[in-house]
Amino acid sequence: ADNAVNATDPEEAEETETTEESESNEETNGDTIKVGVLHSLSGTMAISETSVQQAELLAIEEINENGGVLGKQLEPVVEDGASDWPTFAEKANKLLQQDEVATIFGGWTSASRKAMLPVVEEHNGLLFYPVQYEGMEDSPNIFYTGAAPNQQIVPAVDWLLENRGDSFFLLGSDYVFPRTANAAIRAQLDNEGAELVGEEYTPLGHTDYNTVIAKIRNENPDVIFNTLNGDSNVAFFKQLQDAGITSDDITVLSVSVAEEEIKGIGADVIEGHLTSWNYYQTTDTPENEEFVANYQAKYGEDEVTADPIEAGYFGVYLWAKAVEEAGTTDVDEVREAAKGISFDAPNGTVTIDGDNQHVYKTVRIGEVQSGGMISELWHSEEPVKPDPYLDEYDWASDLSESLAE
Amino acid sequence: MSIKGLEAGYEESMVIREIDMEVEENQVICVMGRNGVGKTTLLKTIIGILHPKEGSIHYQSEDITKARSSSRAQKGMGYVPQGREIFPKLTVYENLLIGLEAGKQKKIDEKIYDYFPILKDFAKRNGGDLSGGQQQQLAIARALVAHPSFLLLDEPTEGIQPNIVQEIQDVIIDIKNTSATSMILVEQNLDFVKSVADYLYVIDHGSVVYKNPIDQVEDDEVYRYLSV
Amino acid sequence: MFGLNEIIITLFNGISLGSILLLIALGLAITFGLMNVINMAHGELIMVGAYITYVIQNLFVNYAPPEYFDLYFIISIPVALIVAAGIGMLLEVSLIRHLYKRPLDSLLATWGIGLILQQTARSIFGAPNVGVTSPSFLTGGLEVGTLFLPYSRLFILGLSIVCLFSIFYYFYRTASGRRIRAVMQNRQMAECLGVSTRKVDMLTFAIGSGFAGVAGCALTLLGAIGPTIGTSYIIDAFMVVVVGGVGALFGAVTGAFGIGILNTVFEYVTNATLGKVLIFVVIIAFLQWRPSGLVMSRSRSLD
Amino acid sequence: MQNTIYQKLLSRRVIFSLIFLLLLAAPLFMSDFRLNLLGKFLAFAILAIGLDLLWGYTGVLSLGHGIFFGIGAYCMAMYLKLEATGGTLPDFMAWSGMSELPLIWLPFQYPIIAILLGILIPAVVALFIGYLTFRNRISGVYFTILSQALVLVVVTLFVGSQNLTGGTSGLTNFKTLFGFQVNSASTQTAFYLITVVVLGLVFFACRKLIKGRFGKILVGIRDGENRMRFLGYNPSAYKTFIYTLSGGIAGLAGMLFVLQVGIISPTMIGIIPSIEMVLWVALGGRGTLIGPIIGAVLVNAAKTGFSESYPDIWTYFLGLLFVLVVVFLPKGITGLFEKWSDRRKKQDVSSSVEVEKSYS
Amino acid sequence: MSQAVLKLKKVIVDFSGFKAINQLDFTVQSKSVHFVIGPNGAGKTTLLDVVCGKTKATTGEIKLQEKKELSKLTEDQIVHQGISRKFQAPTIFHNLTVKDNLEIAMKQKKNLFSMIKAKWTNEQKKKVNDMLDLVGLKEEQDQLAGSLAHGQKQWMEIAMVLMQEPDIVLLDEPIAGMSKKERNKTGELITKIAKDHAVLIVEHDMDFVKEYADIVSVMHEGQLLYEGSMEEVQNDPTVREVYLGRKVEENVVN
Ligand SMILES: Nc1ncnc2c1ncn2[C@@H]1O[C@H](COP(=O)(O)OP(=O)(O)OP(=O)(O)O)[C@@H](O)[C@H]1O
Ligand SMILES: Nc1ncnc2c1ncn2[C@@H]1O[C@H](COP(=O)(O)OP(=O)(O)OP(=O)(O)O)[C@@H](O)[C@H]1O
Ligand SMILES: NC(N)=O
Ligand SMILES: [Mg+2]
Ligand SMILES: [Mg+2]
Repeated sequence: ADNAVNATDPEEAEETETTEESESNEETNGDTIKVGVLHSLSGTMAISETSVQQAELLAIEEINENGGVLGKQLEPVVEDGASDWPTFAEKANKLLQQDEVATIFGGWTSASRKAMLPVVEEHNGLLFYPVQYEGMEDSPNIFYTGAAPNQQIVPAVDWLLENRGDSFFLLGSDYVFPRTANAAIRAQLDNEGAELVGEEYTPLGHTDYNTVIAKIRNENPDVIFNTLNGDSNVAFFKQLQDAGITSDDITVLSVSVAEEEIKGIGADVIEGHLTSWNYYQTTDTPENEEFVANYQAKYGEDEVTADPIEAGYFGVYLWAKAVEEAGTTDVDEVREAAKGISFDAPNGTVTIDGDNQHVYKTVRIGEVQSGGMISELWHSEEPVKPDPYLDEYDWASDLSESLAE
Repeated sequence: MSIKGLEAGYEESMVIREIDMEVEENQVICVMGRNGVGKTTLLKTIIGILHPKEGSIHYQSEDITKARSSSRAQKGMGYVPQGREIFPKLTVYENLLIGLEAGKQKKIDEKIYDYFPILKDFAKRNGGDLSGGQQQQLAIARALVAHPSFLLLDEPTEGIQPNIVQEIQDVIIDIKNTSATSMILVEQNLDFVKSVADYLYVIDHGSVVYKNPIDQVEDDEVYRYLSV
Repeated sequence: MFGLNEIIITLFNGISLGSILLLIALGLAITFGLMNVINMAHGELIMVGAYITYVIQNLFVNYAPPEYFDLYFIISIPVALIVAAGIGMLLEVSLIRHLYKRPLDSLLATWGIGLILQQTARSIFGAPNVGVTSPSFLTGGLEVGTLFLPYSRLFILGLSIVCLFSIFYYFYRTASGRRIRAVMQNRQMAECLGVSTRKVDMLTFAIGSGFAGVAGCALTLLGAIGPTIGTSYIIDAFMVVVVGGVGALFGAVTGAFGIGILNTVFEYVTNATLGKVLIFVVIIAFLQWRPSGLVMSRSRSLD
Repeated sequence: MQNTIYQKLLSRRVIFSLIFLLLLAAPLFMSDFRLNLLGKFLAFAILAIGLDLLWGYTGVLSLGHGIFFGIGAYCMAMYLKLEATGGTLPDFMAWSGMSELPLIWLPFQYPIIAILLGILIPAVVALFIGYLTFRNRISGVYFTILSQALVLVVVTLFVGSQNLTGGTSGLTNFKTLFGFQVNSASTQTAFYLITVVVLGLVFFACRKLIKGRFGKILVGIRDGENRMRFLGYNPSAYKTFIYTLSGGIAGLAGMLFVLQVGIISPTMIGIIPSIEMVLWVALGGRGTLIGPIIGAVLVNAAKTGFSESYPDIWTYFLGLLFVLVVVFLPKGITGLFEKWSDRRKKQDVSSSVEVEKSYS
Repeated sequence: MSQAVLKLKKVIVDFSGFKAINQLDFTVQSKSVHFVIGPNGAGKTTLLDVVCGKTKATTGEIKLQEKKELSKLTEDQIVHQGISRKFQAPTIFHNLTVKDNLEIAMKQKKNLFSMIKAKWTNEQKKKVNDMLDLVGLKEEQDQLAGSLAHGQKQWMEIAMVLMQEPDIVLLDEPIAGMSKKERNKTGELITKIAKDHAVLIVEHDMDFVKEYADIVSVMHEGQLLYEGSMEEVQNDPTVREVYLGRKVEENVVN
């Protein structure tokens, strides 16, 4: 049936760019507004992304229970990105062209975001991307609800320098986020006069860290700044513990390990190590209490919440609020209306920065506890303005100059 | 053993048709026929590699038409295939031990080595490394170790040096004399056949065209069937 | 550049990696090496072993007194063996037996099985990784001078050796093992000699699968336990068998330790990415010299 | 007898032409999105033909065709990327601290060279690997597993050389080709039509190749490589040739893929897609040329269909599909057709001989 | 007899310690039917293997026409030197028709690029047809070779060997499994071939050897035990002891 509808409209792809066309699409959608939910439900990334998808579906459900958006119910269209970036592009295309969704919530890896970017730009769609990332991007069609580097990495390095020592070992998975993040960290350490004793990258999915650990042992750093992603974290922490290195010997600060990952690693293995995020399950706000309760009620008492889960969750609310504000789901109007919109998210108040479509967020550094929860050691005074290009930092000027091109 | 109205073949092509055959205890039946008339196919059907489309096979008054090869072997049937079918990466000794699977005894009868002395010399060598004739000897020995009560031999002298052909002939006669074993023997060599067989069948185009007790067999007649 | 200490620790790490490779490849050496079934679901059978360990751990947490907790791991090994063997047997009966004459097809079908098993794990245990706590007797390590040898690594080394010897003994010193080898070489003839090939096939595949389960159990000590755990190990396992020589158990041993040690050395002097590339170059070079693996089996037949 | 064969041929030709025309006409009745998907499937089909030459006809199973596909795709993508950044350095290079365009990117500024290299480089890589392996008579499962390990290494290398390849993210965000907007509907329709035409050309070229004596030699090599040596052939040369050819075809397919999908990344050239490629061939029916095309289109259509309808459990269906087809349709879908038409014709005994093929 | 076409000098073939061929000197004359007999495991098949390149000699030299050293060549190169081999067990292409089998066996340029362009010539068609007539497989020409009976396969393989128009034909037990009449036909064929070629045959059927042999070599334990005409061979006591046995003895007496 979808085919038939589209067949009558072969130039639809071009026409979606005009506002009138979008509005007429809306009418054909009747009493519901379709929204796309696009995460990896199979393949290696499913370990992380399914929970974010769950949170987004929870938000959609909550919004629907409260009367929906513009008086219409939201109708989630779920697709599987299958941990494969071309598939993300294909499915984003499908959601925008075939289902004509008002927005997409989705993605986890930077690669998946980069795959969807040209698609949402081409069809003037919207994407809410919920994960911390390396920055250096501000597409007008994407809202970034995870942390920009200055909301997670930069303050973490500052904090470590102040509290844990100044010899750093950088360990990351071999892809764009860790590499770019580490380029920034290098510049920052250089600026602070701190020492970089080693930098190692392992392929995604790498499982044997004996050799890396041997290198770490040789260098004996104060801090390991860990940008490993996914399964590798489990292997790394287990083998680090087996090697007799505890958090008392070397502090590991991770930026891609949250409560969910800790469950897979085993709390006793990673206990005492640090993380930097904007949200923890233990974050003390009334909104969070409700969020955790609702999430666990829906998905099980054993489930934990975590930063990307929360970012996926409040992303839906931010969009809904912007739509209400705009009075339409039209992309251009929603984008305009979204500027400066605030929402009391579980992690505190988040505000969309009109300049770059990232959000103001509070930075939090925490320590892993034996139960698998993270207890906050420090948090920023107030939500930090997102700065994806690290414009505010002198030491990053070289970096952002070459990147801004 | 009694075979009635047997029809078998590959896929849709029937190779043997309406074969009837009776084998009594301690009887040696010889099957002759030109190339490709279905002799091997007949033996394969009897041992159970092929399943007949029609007809029945009874062994020791039991219907085994549908039985698996292994259970036929357990019932005492031994098989020496054309092409030897040695286990190439088992040693000669292990090949013989597999031969024991079908029988009750646990040890290899030393008599085998009297029949085929090279098997003792080559006991530790891989079966696949033996020469063609050596493999043939091993194949016969492997069938004999289990003391089968019914033996199927498909051209056992193919590729064997003359004095060993002689020995195989002796072995067959010896088995016939010292045990109650029945045999079906496929052979090309009429002299050989005459020296061991009790009964001769000639097959052509998948059917029996000639059968006679061996003492009534006339060479010329047989040769006529064997030539075109 | 290298102190003695570094050499020894690298060697130990290499041997340790080798023992892991061996453990994951042993089952495959049976199903692939002996039976010629290219079992792409081998990794998922490893996954089964890992999840079994997780389940048994949870049973202990919930139902056993805490002082007995460490026992869960000891119990997990045989249970993983049996459950994985059971699944292997089921696979054999329902699927593999149709494919003995088509080894390359078995690759495709078992790939499908792998997909199904992965999705099943996702449905039962959820997509995120699950956590298994190592038993306390395997945390920490042996300190020899300045060296630190983790118990978990030593345990895996020991386990792989035990598995190796039991497999070797079984296949080369028992009648049942001999039957298996006979069937694998000439199924039809073995049948004609009174060997019940159906039973043997089932048993063999079950054994190979069972050892995958054991490997999965051991891997919980080292890494993530999730639906895709199998995919991270399967290629390595195949490489070990191929380098060793298909059908040669001892080849697998040399293959495993050879790859393990070289990989560690390469990774130490370069990095993980380059190490992987270098090891492959070495393998290609090696196969130039020994095209059918370390342990060549010459056969007289033409093809 | 002679007559019926002729008739069969004739009717086949008619069927092929009909399918071809139908494909050419598809833009008239399909939505842009679906057309784009079909175009992607047809690009896959091109690769599948080459893979089948290698596997179905020559008996060499490669689990590593993703890399040839990938190299072709990257060649095209490199040009598109340079075109999109319009003279400045692509963003990922800047992040990786490069200050000028690396040497190996330079040729890809020119579209024609990029297109040629997109076929040549994969072919040369295949030639090199093929020469090294086949010369030494590394064959059967050894080759298969080796080709799979090769994928692992190439992917690791691509991911690791982020400054050159864009790493895990791959290359995306393209703008123009020969001045046309690559993402516009009309350009995409053109790409689709080009894909159909290329598919047709590859199909007929391969058909010509295997219908003659050459094809019989390939079958000979598949069924008895050593025996062919004693007939005076050097199977290694033939295998290397076919491998190279199928590598080049895969590269061609990769280029068409990138044009239509707009992204290439290591996930598309890895182990999983490489195995899936083999599945297309198996499912369609190896040893026929039409089979791989049917397989590539059907498997991918099924994949898309399943995943759209059941996004969270679709891999069950895909897995089950593979299992069922391999077990119950060993000759794939075309085998089913053949059986069916055979049965209708009830041919004489000669054709009914089932010969066990052993590809290893 | 004319000059030697093939000469082996001090050839040793060693299978991890076991010398299947041990210091063998061996010569084949042109235009002769040369039989090799000897006990099972004497090394006859190995001799053929070494000549056609399937097995590499451990030491020693193998020379064709006094000049060409064969042991350095690959199997296919040896074929182009004019040596063709029929194996003990029929090895043919089951998935090709009888005619196809002959087509690819036929003497022609067999490198990659000639084959891509290859077309039937009238001459080639005739050759294949004649060969099909000769071995009596005319009716089966469009059948898949896999469906032939064992004996027919043997025939077809001989035909494949002859299609290569070799100078030296190596046959390993060509009449195994053939009936009397077919043996005779094979024998005649061999005699015909030997008019222009050398034929080296391994065989156990003494009647057959006796009828068609020009020269008989007896191998034993990897070495040449005796060489001469069949009559001489039969009368040699060692040959009788290790190989022939009493039956042939009787025959000879008769
Ligand atoms: N695997 C097979 N598939 C199809 N047909 C076969 C197969 N094996 C044999 N045949 C056919 O069956 C017929 C009988 O073959 P069989 O091997 O039984 O003959 P045979 O009498 O034993 O001949 P020989 O004396 O040559 O051994 C032959 O015409 C052959 O074409
Ligand atoms: N690859 C191998 N490894 C070990 N031994 C081998 C190998 N090939 C052959 N042999 C041995 O070499 C000897 C000679 O074998 P060959 O096949 O040449 O004998 P043959 O004269 O052809 O015998 P037959 O008449 O039985 O065919 C045999 O004893 C055999 O066991
Ligand atoms: N954006 C990340 N974590 O890839
Ligand atoms: Mg026969
Ligand atoms: Mg021989």
